[in-house]
Amino acid sequence: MWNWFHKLASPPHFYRIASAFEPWLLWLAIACMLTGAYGGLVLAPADHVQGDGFRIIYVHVPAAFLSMFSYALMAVASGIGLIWRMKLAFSVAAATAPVGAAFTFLALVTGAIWGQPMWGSYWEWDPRLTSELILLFLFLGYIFLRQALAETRQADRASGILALVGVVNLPIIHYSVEWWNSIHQGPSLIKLEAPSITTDMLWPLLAMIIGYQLLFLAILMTSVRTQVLQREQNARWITEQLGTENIHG
Amino acid sequence: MDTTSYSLEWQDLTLWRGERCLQQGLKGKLASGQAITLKGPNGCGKTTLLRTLCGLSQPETGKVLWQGKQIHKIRNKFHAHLAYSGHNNGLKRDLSTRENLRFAARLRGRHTNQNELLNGLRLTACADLPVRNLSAGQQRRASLALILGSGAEFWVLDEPFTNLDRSGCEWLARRCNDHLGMGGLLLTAGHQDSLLNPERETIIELAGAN
Amino acid sequence: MDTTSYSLEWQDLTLWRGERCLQQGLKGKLASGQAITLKGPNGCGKTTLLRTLCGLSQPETGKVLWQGKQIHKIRNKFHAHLAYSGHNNGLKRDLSTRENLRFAARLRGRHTNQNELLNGLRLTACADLPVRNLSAGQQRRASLALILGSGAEFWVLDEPFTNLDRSGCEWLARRCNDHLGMGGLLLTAGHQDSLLNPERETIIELAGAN
Amino acid sequence: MLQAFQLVISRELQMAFRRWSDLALPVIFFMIVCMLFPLAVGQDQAILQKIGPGAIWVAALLATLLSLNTLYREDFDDGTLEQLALSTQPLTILLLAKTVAHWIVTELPLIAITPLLTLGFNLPAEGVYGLMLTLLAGTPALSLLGSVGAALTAGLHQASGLIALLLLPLTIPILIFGARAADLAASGQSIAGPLYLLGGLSVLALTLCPFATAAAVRVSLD
Amino acid sequence: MLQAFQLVISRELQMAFRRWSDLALPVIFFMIVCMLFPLAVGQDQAILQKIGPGAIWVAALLATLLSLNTLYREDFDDGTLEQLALSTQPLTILLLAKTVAHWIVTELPLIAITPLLTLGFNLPAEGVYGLMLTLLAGTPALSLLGSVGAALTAGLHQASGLIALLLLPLTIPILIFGARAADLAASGQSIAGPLYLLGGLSVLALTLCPFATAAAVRVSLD
Ligand code: HEM
Ligand SMILES: Nc1ncnc2c1ncn2[C@@H]1O[C@H](COP(=O)(O)OP(=O)(O)OP(=O)(O)O)[C@@H](O)[C@H]1O
Ligand SMILES: Nc1ncnc2c1ncn2[C@@H]1O[C@H](COP(=O)(O)OP(=O)(O)OP(=O)(O)O)[C@@H](O)[C@H]1O
Ligand SMILES: [Mg+2]
Ligand SMILES: [Mg+2]
Repeated sequence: MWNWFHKLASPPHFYRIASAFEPWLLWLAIACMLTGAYGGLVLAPADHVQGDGFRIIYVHVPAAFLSMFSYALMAVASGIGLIWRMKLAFSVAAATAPVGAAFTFLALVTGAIWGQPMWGSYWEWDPRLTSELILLFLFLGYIFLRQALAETRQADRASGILALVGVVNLPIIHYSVEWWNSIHQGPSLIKLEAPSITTDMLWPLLAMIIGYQLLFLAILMTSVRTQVLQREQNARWITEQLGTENIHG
Repeated sequence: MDTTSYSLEWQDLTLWRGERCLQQGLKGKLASGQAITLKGPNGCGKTTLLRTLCGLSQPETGKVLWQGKQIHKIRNKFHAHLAYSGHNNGLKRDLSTRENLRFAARLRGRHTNQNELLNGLRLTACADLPVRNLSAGQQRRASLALILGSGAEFWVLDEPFTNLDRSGCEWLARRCNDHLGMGGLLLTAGHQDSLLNPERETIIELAGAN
Repeated sequence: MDTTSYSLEWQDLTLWRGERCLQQGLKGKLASGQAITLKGPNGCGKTTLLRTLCGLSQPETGKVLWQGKQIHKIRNKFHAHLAYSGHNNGLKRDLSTRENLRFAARLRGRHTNQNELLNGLRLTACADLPVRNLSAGQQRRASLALILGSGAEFWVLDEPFTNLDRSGCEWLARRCNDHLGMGGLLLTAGHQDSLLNPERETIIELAGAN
Repeated sequence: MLQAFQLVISRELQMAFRRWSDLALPVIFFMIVCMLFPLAVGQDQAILQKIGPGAIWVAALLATLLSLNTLYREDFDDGTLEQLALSTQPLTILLLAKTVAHWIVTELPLIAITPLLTLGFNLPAEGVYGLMLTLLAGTPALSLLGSVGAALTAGLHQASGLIALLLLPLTIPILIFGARAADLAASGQSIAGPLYLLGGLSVLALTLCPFATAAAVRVSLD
Repeated sequence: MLQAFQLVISRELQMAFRRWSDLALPVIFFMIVCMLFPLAVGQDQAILQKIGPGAIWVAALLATLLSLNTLYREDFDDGTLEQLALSTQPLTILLLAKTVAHWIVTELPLIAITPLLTLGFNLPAEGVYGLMLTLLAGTPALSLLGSVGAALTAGLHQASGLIALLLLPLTIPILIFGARAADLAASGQSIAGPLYLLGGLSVLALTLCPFATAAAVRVSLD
């Protein structure tokens, strides 16, 4: 197990695996998202309260879910990097941040657009909305700190510490709806009992979530590979790797 | 100072800054009573090496051993024997020299005779001015006072003769030689001709990158 | 550089810092093709005198004349001929050496050949790094580049040889001698043995206060 | 002289774009401060709407203040302020250029982002427009006054508080007029009067402050 | 170890009293910011009373933030941070001492002056007492979190905005709880619950933040 872990964590090995998996991930993601979109936009019945407006759920919920997932991933990767001094983990963390920020932004925008018909205003200072906004600022703080510290080694460790400190925010976002009486939707999927929406609406949503997740992984692979290339630009395996790629392509 | 003998050893050090490899495969050893002086063109990595040997920077590869143990594993023990003076002087600009010295001594749990030190460094007249008002050379002297009063065995001095006047340089060299004579270790970087005892000093020339 | 001859004269200068009188009744004169080097123990007032002669500090009494006129009355004209490098390097830490040089040159309305200068100072390899990443000696070189590229006739350099390596010192001395040969004026402070042309150099020893 | 002015501006802009964080950070700070009010005050829509323009003006003032801290401090520490003071060009012009660059880099983005922030206070659309106009007319005076304060405290290391103390009393009139006008705009009334006044203050600041700044810099260097 | 702790605290206090402006300035900043609200928002008593506790909490947060800028910056520039990192004493303890000193020098005077400021918002007397309690319970967490942010940005010169960006998201929960509790107090309700929560957050910060700070300082020095 450890052996396997270390092998995966070696940049050349990871680079090769990532290059192989990436196209598959991307196609699968597109397939899932197309299915989900068809199911959600065409097959699913209109909601009896919200009409067709509810269909934005198929963008909003996966994006919101991924925003939190990517922060968690970033923090875990930073932790691994700090404890075991593993450069690849730092690359993963660094690559996650912009993607996570983008999903957070998407969740905020779609939420706000949805809020206008639902609550009559784009924005309310509701705990969940607020904490999602805070999440965006956490991502931004991470990104800005990295860019301010020009030296990669320093940036890795400093931003890693920041990511770990910020992890406290995650449970607050997820449980805010239950802790405070919020106007935002309570959990309907991610809870222990049976989901509380109809299957017609549910399966496209699940497909969308999986599709987003795969898309996220595909983007992550690309940007981790870029990171690895940047960091190891002087290493020998890079020239060899790129050399062979040139021969094949 | 006790009479135990100490040693610092470094192996296979590779020093990087940003995307540039400054030095590769450095190794060396310093023992009680010896001095090493780093020389080399500007930007060859002297400061970086000194900071790495103190444990302030982490080397990309290689290790630094104090008494045979890696320094980041015995940090507090190592620091008890170490006194470092870098390009920045390590003094609070708003406190006077005396106050700075008193704080440093008490942090080490020592009681130094300040007056003798300040006299030797010719700082008595301005010892109660805030450091920000001192001249460049006086600031350097005050930061040397921190080292000389520390009681540490291992002195690491980055270009200690900068800004000092003639008599200041000679005084410092005398103090360094005494320190070596009492079994201290000394690691410096500099461009001047050495004033240290040639029997005890080893000069390491670092090659410039470009 | 034009071939007019220039002169700086100072009379009866009294320099105070806080409650202390550093120097009294200083006078002197510097004309085209000459160099004056200030020497003296740390804290005797060399830096203060240089800053006063540039017009950065006001003397307590006495006056400083450029071409026979008081400098604060003809400030812009005087500054057109002046280049000053102090203990701080005068470079923006976040810009590269090249960008710093370009800005300085354009502020003077000049067009300097940077590459030659950077080559001479051995900065070519790190000319695009932000100044904050340069080593102490490289920063000093970059700040000297500002002076050497300024085209000014009157150079005021406070301890210019600090942090420079051997070859850097020699290169700088050569450039200074060339400058004097072309009718420039040079005012420096320092502790090292002088490398300047002894025929053109006058050494002023300032007495220490304590 | 005009050339020197442009030169300094372009260098400052270059540095700001180099460290694009410099561009973004005052804006982000501004956004965060605006966000703090609703969080601290609670979600009562009527109250939020009422305090909106004032809160946004306060946040703009604070963001300006924060960015002023470093306007001359860094130049002082690295010796470039000395170099400017020894330059052939009039110091007044050079420092004015720095101030103008500061306004472009700090205040303009801040004004541009205002519409987004008004969402959080539920301000009506015509209010947003008026608010932006008052900011546009008033912030130049903030920057110019701020530059005097920054010059006075250039050599002091613990200056952030001091600058605030020096500036806030001076900037209070601007704040009051600005917030009032924005309030008027939000309730649909004409804001021409206060707007002219703000503009007048800015012009006044433009004619006086640069000289004070230059004098203050020379004192800091002595 | 305890001795080193005391030593650092006493040096910091000594420096603060030497430059007494350090002591006074955050307080003055705090006062001025509190004053800005009534000026910007207008004099409607009911509204002022409603926003009072929140506004005071926001001002406290901003004053803390401002003073954090220089917490480690100066030590970094003059090399004393290196000396602390090379000291025989655990860095965690030394930095914790600095943080505690920062709290004493910045937050305590700020809390002490609060009653005066509540006058401007017409807060009832019991509200004042509650407000002070919430500040007392919550500000240690602010200082401790702030110290992490300051350590992360110690080597950066243009950090004021960055520190704000790093810290504000982390400190918002404290602000929310603090302001809510102060609000409850002003309306005469019991604040034991939120008070315990704030205290709990402070204790949590006390156990975790010093380690993060020490790690961050070592990274900054590398
Ligand atoms: C700007 C406004 C909004 C933001 C920032 C936002 C944020 C979020 C977040 C962070 C989640 C994920 C929670 C979790 O996984 O624990 C979420 C889920 C969800 N949101 Fe929103 N939201 C917004 C507006 C809306 C609106 C207007 C609606 C519809 C009335 C809505 C409906 C939902 C639903 C149904 C879920 C899934 C809940 C679950 O299954 O856990 N959101 N939102
Ligand atoms: N981010 C970076 N990218 C590339 N090179 C860098 C970076 N940061 C620092 N350097 C280089 O690393 C070197 C640091 O050298 P160091 O300060 O150790 O030199 P030094 O031998 O002490 O020189 P000096 O005699 O001038 O003090 C410099 O050559 C500098 O240009
Ligand atoms: N406020 C003050 N009160 C008393 N003395 C002061 C004050 N400020 C500065 N001084 C003294 O003024 C002198 C300034 O000297 P200056 O910097 O000109 O010396 P220098 O000749 O350049 O020395 P160095 O060779 O060290 O650079 C110092 O001796 C300093 O102690
Ligand atoms: Mg060096
Ligand atoms: Mg000097």
